[in-house]
Order: sequence, then structure tokens, then C-alpha cells
Amino acid sequence: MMKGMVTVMLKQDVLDVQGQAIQHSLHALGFEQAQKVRIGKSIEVELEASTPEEAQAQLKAMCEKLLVNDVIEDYTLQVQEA
Amino acid sequence: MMKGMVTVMLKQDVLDVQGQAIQHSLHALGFEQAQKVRIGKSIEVELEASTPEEAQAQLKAMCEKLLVNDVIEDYTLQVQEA
Amino acid sequence: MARTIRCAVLVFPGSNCDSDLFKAAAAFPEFAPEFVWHTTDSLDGFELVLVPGGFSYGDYLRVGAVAARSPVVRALQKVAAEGVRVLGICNGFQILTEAGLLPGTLLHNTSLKFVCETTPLEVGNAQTAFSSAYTAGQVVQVPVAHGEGNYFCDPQTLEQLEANGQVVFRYAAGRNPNGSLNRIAGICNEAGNVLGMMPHPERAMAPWMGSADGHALFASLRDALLAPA
Amino acid sequence: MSVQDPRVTASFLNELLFPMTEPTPEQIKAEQVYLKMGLTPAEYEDVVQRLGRLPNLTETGIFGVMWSEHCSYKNSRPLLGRFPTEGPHVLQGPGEGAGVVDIGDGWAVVFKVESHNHPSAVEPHQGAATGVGGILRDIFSMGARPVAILNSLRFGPLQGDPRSTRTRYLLNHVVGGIAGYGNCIGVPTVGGEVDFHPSYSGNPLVNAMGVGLVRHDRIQHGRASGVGNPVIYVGAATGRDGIHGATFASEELNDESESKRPSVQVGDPFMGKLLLEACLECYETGALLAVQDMGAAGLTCSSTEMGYKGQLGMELNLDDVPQRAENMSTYEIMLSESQERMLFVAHPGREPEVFAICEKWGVPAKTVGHVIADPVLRLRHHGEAVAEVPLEEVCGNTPLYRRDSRKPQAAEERQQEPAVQWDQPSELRMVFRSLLQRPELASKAWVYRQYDSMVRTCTEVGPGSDAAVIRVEGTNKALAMSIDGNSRYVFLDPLIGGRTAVAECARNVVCAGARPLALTNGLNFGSPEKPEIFWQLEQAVTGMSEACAALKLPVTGGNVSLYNETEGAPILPTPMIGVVGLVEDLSQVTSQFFQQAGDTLMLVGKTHEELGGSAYQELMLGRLTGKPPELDLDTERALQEGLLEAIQHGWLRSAHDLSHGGLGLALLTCSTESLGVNVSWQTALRPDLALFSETQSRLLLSLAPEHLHEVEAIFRKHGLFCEPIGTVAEASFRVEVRDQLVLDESLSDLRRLWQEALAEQLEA
Ligand SMILES: Nc1ncnc2c1ncn2[C@@H]1O[C@H](COP(=O)(O)OP(=O)(O)O)[C@@H](O)[C@H]1O
Ligand SMILES: [Mg+2]
Repeated sequence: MMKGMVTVMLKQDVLDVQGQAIQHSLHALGFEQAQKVRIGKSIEVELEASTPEEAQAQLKAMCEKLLVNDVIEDYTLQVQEA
Repeated sequence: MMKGMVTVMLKQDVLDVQGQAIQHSLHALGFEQAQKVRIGKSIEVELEASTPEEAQAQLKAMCEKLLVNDVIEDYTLQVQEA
Repeated sequence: MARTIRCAVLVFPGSNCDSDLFKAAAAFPEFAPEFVWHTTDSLDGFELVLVPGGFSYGDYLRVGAVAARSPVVRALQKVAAEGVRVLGICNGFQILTEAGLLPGTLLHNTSLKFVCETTPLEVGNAQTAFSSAYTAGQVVQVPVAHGEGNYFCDPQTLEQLEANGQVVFRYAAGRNPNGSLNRIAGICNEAGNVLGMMPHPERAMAPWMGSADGHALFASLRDALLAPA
Repeated sequence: MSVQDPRVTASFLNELLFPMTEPTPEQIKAEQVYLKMGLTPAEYEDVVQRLGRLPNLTETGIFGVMWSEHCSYKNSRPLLGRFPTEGPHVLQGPGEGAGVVDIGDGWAVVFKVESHNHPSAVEPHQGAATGVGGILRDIFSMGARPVAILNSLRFGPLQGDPRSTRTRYLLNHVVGGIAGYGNCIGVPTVGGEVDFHPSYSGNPLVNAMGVGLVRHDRIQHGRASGVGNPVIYVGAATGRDGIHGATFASEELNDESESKRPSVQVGDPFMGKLLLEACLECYETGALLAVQDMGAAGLTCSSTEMGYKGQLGMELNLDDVPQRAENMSTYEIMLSESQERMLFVAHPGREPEVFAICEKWGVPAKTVGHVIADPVLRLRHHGEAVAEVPLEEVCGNTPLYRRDSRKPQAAEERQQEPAVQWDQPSELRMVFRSLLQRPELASKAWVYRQYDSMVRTCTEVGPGSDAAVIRVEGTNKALAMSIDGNSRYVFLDPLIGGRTAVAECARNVVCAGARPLALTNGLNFGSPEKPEIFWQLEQAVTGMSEACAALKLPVTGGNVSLYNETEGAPILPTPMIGVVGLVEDLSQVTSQFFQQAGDTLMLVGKTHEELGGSAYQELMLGRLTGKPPELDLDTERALQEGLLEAIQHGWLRSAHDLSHGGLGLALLTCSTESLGVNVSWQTALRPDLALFSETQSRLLLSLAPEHLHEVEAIFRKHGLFCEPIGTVAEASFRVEVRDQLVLDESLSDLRRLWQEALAEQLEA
């Protein structure tokens, strides 16, 4: 069994409304040091795969088919044995 | 400048409605090997801090005050130099 | 009586404006609406496809994302390419963008809150199959009800949309409920056969609803579909 | 739906922190484990007596939750018996998921109020969302399609209280939770109320009301029938929601144990929508004999009540229950409060029809047991018999407490104190401006804009008017509905306050052009073990009952939430009243909003100096004293009859009942962007007191001038005083009282202040 973690973030030039709002609230709470906040998704998938490479390939396919909208989002992948 | 990444996931026993639904969709799309899917948030924060330890401490405070709803969520932190 | 127009009202698990859209179409004797379930894999024979609002598949992951990958949307992509008229409202609009039938995407409202209220819209282009019964610049009252209606696209796309007259509806100045670029409320594709809009014309069909201004949209479609080719 | 009494709840079994292995029956007794399950030592002894043996953990849990106030009404039952429950249109009174009332044409309306106070205090978004999900399941468990949601909310002050930061968070997330669930499931949220008072600071109230429509021949019941018939579980898999997993080590709840808190129940509106559609489709087949939702106490409550109501029993095999979490114990499966679940009893052999429909909608469904002749609930798990309880003892012959009731000295003293202890302020306009920005009086648009109030396209009058109006498709009729309850009056005099709450809510519904049909209510009070609180409850219920009898309003359902206290300090006694009425002809639908400049403004009812519990008093004194406004039930009935008559003649353009804030506020809230008022009112009262008096049984009407005499004649015939006080005027807001110009304002300025006040105080 493998465990994959997909981190999906909005592309740099896409307005991140949630991130902005959180940054605002952080400042209001006195966390002035928070310079830039961006909010994305973490998607954890447990996979049946025999090798990390296989899991990686499967995950990539899932991202392309469903998990990520490449018009507005970028993603990174991590796989580990579970 | 430091970059912190907070990963927020629902606690184990809390129903993850999104994860469940997405697992279903993955199966429908032919990804039968996806065993368990959980969806959380990734929050990236750029911070003014001189050491990773300082950044870590600040982030932790932000999580406790705002970023995480500890009634239903757990989180992990990572800090790196940006 | 004139011939009737076969139109499909798509139903996804979680659609909740399907009946409303059906009723709006059925208010015209010329439309013969039928519900079409998400697992159906052909839309051949329909002249108009209506994609309703709601929360298809819970709108989990991204709004409209899962619906856009369903069998019926694959069929929709096929008939849309053949020129069949497609109207997506609210979640329907979100599905059309996820399916690549319309450019751009719909982000969270800048308020980060759901907003439901009757909103003034300007008709940006009254020469489409969806808007010919309006006049350009006319202000009409149509309700919005969404949490993610903030239209976003890259600058080139935006330029093209504007240059081609693809912005069919725009929120009136000062009344942008969600932060959409250029106050965009509804756009069509380049070919002009696919329209997506966040406001709900099916909720503005009679004075008792608060507005009857949505009626003209369906009347436009009827006229376009019955016009001699 | 969830259990409310914070000491006696399934949710509170959260606090139940067992060691790794289950305690034995002997340990349960010796270590008083039952205390954590809500049973008192006396109740536990009673259980032992009735069983003739020591109960095991699961059995103790079943008794604990079924003998809670929420399920057994052990404290309130003697009082609830006072409510009139019968009427010519009532098809189903209290006792099932929700009441059912005939509206003609083969249709019936189903409605009920439910509270979710405690879960909302812990996790406001999920607490409120699951409250909405729960009340909707109550509605569709009766066979009805839900057509509307209303909500009634109470919070502490948004500013200036030590808990204000938390309160703003709560309000934001409660509203977000209601919106998140209602909008997604596709049922419009059409009305409600939000009120603020320091007593709710640590104990917010979140009550939701559901309304549905059903054809007579599709009404469902929760009565099991037919020995051997299959019991089918339908809906989301069972997890440890609302229970503390037995895997946690024994430990008290404190800050350090935060991460080990119980798993909060999470609502899944998407599954809720699928479950709703699947259930409605199953009802169409006629394959079902009984239906009950799994709300508070989940599988325990639904299975025992269905069996008991059918005078039969049930055997369940828990291995067949769909489960989300691993290694769930019998206790956990039985007490889980996982959401979006229903229990059916089907005709034998017709299970495949049910399964096919559920599969189409993607809803799990499985046979988990069968109906048995023995009047018991029998449980099997891992192939063994693990629990058996007699249903008569669990559901029928439950404990009953007759609590002491005593009027507290403080209440007496408060009533003796004069209500008005200030002179007329020199600038009434400043007073008016302050009043209309108080959160309890400010526009609630910030709240209801977040609710989809239009989905289903049947909403003729949405939030913002006295009552919402929903069309009944396929007929020429509509339903008017309102939820209301002024707890300040109840606090000052619970008898009068109880009466007034019923009268006002019914009046709201009549203002929309409807004849009130029936009533539901949520009783939110402090601890009934305190005589002064029980006195409030008893008096309020008495007052409500009197009003129901006088207005011919049967009570078809409701909810009781007790122990609403923070550190011993109770909330204001808060009965929330829900009334549904029938508009016989769509042409009679009326709202509170002015329609045309030049129309005559008419004030119906005499105004007295009645400022006890008023918004004006609270502004000036900062507390509540004196007697609340009187309520004469004969006058009230006459008023409502006269109003309905005038509306049915088609003579009124708008109608609004005068409530919190008196005439002054009513003039503003009936105004529109372009239409204000020009008032000149002759009264013997001091102008400020006249303008803000909260005398009951009054209306503000607008009508075309040519109908003035006809309308006056109607109200005179009913023995009521009425007087023209001015006209609807374009863009202005001008008020003279006793020839003294007290307000001369820009309408748009006033409306802006009123509309933005809530957002400003929330987002500050
Ligand atoms: N929580 C809420 N949800 C929906 N509508 C609300 C809510 N609170 C208030 N409203 C709407 O705002 C209007 C004014 O409410 P309220 O101040 O209680 O008026 P009144 O005193 O006239 O009964 C009503 O139409 C009511 O339905
Ligand atoms: Mg009212």
C-alpha cells in the first residue's frame, strides 16, 4: 500500500480570494509578519501499487483527469509507503 | 524570509464528506486502486522571521488562533527558507 | 401549432434547479423538456440542452468538476461541437467551464459568502440566440444565488471575450455581487451556441417571483430554434 | 436533531471515557458509569428493577439516552399536555417526526421546529448544518417533500461583552452552516429571526423549522408492523460521530484533551439530498410500511420507537449495519449520531425495489434486521446476542418528574418597578437612529442574503416580511409561515409572554393573507430542577396554551431544550413559535412593504404606554423591567379576523404587525428604497413613548384612499379602534406626533443605517 499526497495550489496569477481574506484576518489578529498567504488543497490518497513509481504514475493520471484544473491550478506530488 | 506550509486535515473519526465523494468519483473514472481519499487544506504563508524556529513558533500561533478549527481538524507544519 | 423543440434538462446527483429550469421551459408551448440523467451517454436528437444549477456531486473538490467528467457531459461536448444550443445556469455554468466548453473559471465570491438576491444585469450583447429578445444595454432584474460566481480568466481570454461580444450579460455598475472580472455575469463561446451565466433567469419568469425579466431569454432561444435555417 | 440537555445526552456520552475494555455490568453499578450516560442513581436502580438484572453497557446507554429529556420529555411532559392538539384539519398531532395538517385538494402540510443549541455552541458550522439536516429528515420521514426552512437564532451581544469575539464567530458560522446545508440540499430558507441578549453569550440558541408538502395518500408513519418484515437501514454509513471512541484512555475533558474531543457530527448535505430523493422515490412504490429518521440517539431511538409504536419488537444484526469506522463496539453503533440515515420497515419480498432506488441515487441500503413479536429490542453483534431491552420500559413507561415551581422574588420586584424611568429626550431623531441600529432591530439582510430563499421557484414572499409565502404548486393556494418569539416579555411575565409569542406569530401569518392552521414550538429554557425556571416554563406553556385555544391553533409538534445555562446563569426563557397558515387564493398574498405613494396609512389597535421589555427601554435603561405589554386574547382574535377579512376583500396593499420597536420601527421596515412615510398622529401619550410603545394587537396597514371607509368599517365591526395616521410618501420619512415634528429624515440615510448596522457590528 502506498500513500500519495497531492498539494494543489492556485497558479500565481490567479486571484486567491481565500488566501487574501486569511492574510487580512492574520494581520487583524496582530500577525503582521505574515506576508503572503495562499490557500490550496491537500489530497491524501491511499493506493494499491507495488512500487512508488507506479503509484506516482497513477496519481499523476488522477490529477490530470480529475483532481486538478490545469487552467487555474498547479500541483505537486509526494508518494511514500504506507 | 521564510515559507511555511500548514497542512490541515480532518481528525480521523470526523466524517470527510469531500474525501468520500472524490473517492467515489475516482472509482467511477476507473481508478479502482484509490483506497481511501481524504481532503484537507494547504496553507502557504510567507513570513518575516530570522530563524526557522521563530517562523515555526509564529505559524503555530497562527494555527491555534485562526487557521485551524481544533474541534474537528489536526495540522502539521513545515518551514523552509524562501 | 408550430413544431416543438426537444430540449434536455440534465440531472446530476445534487442538481437542485433542474425542476425550476424544466418549469421555465415548459412555460412555452414550443419547448418539450425532458429530464436526462447524468449516466446517459447520448444527447443526440436534442436541439437544446439546459444545464441546471445546484450542487452537482456536492460540488466537492471544485464546483462542477465531477459533473464535468460524467457520461452525459461527454455527450454534451459532442453535441455542443455540432452546434446544438447549450444553456448552463449557475452550477451549469461552472460545469461548462470545467468541461472546457466555455473559457475561464468561477472562483469564490470575494465576500467568501453565498449571496442570494435579485440583481440588475446589463445586456451586453443582444444579438445572440440567448438574448435577441432583449435590447443591448437594457437593464434587467435577475436573481443570483451562488457562493462561487466570481468569473476569472487570463487577460488574453478576457480581451477576446470582450472583442468578440461574448460577454452577453454583465452585472450593473456598482452591483457586482461576487468580484467577477469586468462584471461578467454570463458569456457565450465563440461559435455562439453555448451560454453560461451565474444569474437564474428561470427564477424571474413572472411578476409574482419578483421579476419576469428572465422570460425573454427563453423566448430568444425559442425564436432562434424555430427560425428557418 | 440532537439531544439538548447537556448533562443527559447521547452527545454528552462524548464525555464517556472508557478504558480499553468495556466495563462489566457490575462495574457499571459499582463505579456509577451510568452517571455519564445521563442516568441518576435512582433511575439506574429503576432500570435494574425493571430488567430484573444489571444492564450491560449498551443497555445502560440505551436507557440513558431514551430517558433523556429530549426523548422522554420527563420534565416537560406534564406541561405539554396542556396544549390543545386537536383540530378539524389535523391529520397527525405530536408523536411522529412532525405534525401533519390538511390543506385541501388532497394535500397536507408537515412542519416542526427542532433545536440544535448545544452542538452549535461547540462547532457552530456543523452544529447548525446538522440541525437543518435533522429537521428536514423529520419532514421527509413523514412522506413530505420539504419546501421551506426557517431559523430562529439567539446570541450574546456582538460588541462590548467579554464573549463578543466568540459570539461574532458563532453567528458567522451558524449562518454559514445553515446556508451550507439548506442551499445545497435545495430547500429555500425563507424566514427566521435573530435576537441578541447577554444571557445567550455562553449559550446561543439555534432552532430550525422545516415545512413540507405531502399528498394524503403518501403520508408515512414510524409504526413497525408485520412480524418477520425486513428492517432496512438506508443512508450514510455509521461512524463514531457524536460518541467518544472507546479507544481513548480514561481522562477528563479539559484543554489538554482538546485533540481527544468527541468526533463532532458532520453534515453531508449532498448525501442528504440523495437520501431525500431516494426516500421520496421509495414512498412512491408503496413498498414501505414504516419510516423513521435516525436523529438523536440514532439507531437506538429509531428502532425502539418504531417497534414500540407498532406494539411489536425488533431484532437487529449489527454486523449488517454499514460502518465507516473500524472496530466499532455495539455501544458505539447503537449510539452513534452519524447523519443522513433512515430506518424503513418494508413489505416482505419488496426489498429489491428499495435497493434498486437507493442504488440509483448512490445511497447505501441494507437489511439489518426484522420485526419480531416480542416487544423488545434484541441486538446481535459478531454472531452473539449482545443486548435486549423491553420497549415498554425504554419508550413507554418512562420516568416522569413533577418539578417544584416557584415565582422568584426577583421577578416580583422587577414587575413592580416602573417601566419608564426617563424623560423624553430632546432629540428623538438620535434615539431613533440608535434604535434602528441595535442588532436586534437592524435589518437581517446580512443573514438571509446568504440563504438561497428562491430555489424551487415557489417563493412568493421571501425573507424580510412578517411571514414568508410559498406557493403550493398545482393549486391556487399558498402557505404562509413565520417563526417568532419575544423572550423579553416572557422574562418579565412568562404567562403574558407565552400568550404574546403565540399571538404575534399567528398575526405575522395573517398579515400575509393566510388563515393560521396550526403551531409548532421550541421551548428553550434553563434547568427545570430550579423552581424559578420551572415556574417560567409552566407559566409560558400555560400562556401559550391559552392563546392557542383562543386562536383555535392546535399544536402539532415541537421540541424541548432545557438546561440552557452558562455557569448557572440561565438564558432568557425562550419559547420559539412556528405557525403555518393557508392562503386560500393567490390573489390575497400580502407583504409588509408599501406599494404606492399616496396610499393611506392606517394604524389598527389602541396604543398604550407599554414599554416593559421594549427595545426603547433596553436602549434607555440597559435592562428589562416592569410588566410586558398586555395581551387580550379576544381583542387579538378580533384583530386577526378583521385583518383577514380586509385582505380577502382585496382592500389592503400592505399589512404589518407592530412588534419590537413599536410603530417607529414598523414605519421604517415597511418602507422600500423609494417609498417612505408622511405621518401625523394624534395621541394623548408622550410622543417618544407613543412611537416606541410595544402595545400588542396592533397593525400598520397601507391601502388605497378609496377603501378607507370600508376598511374602517370592518375593524369597527370587530370592535377595534383604527385611525388613519398619514400617507405613503415618496423618498421621505416624516413623522409628527401630537403636532410635534419628531422625525424628518432622509429615507435613504435611514435605510442605509438600518441595512448596514449588522454587518458593521459583525465585521468590526
Ligand atoms: N435568521 C433569519 N433567517 C431568515 N430570515 C430572517 C432571519 N432573521 C430575520 N429574518 C427576516 O427578517 C425579517 C424581519 O425579522 P424580525 O426582525 O424578526 O421582524 P418582526 O419583528 O417584524 O417579526 C423577517 O422577514 C424575517 O423572516
Ligand atoms: Mg413580526
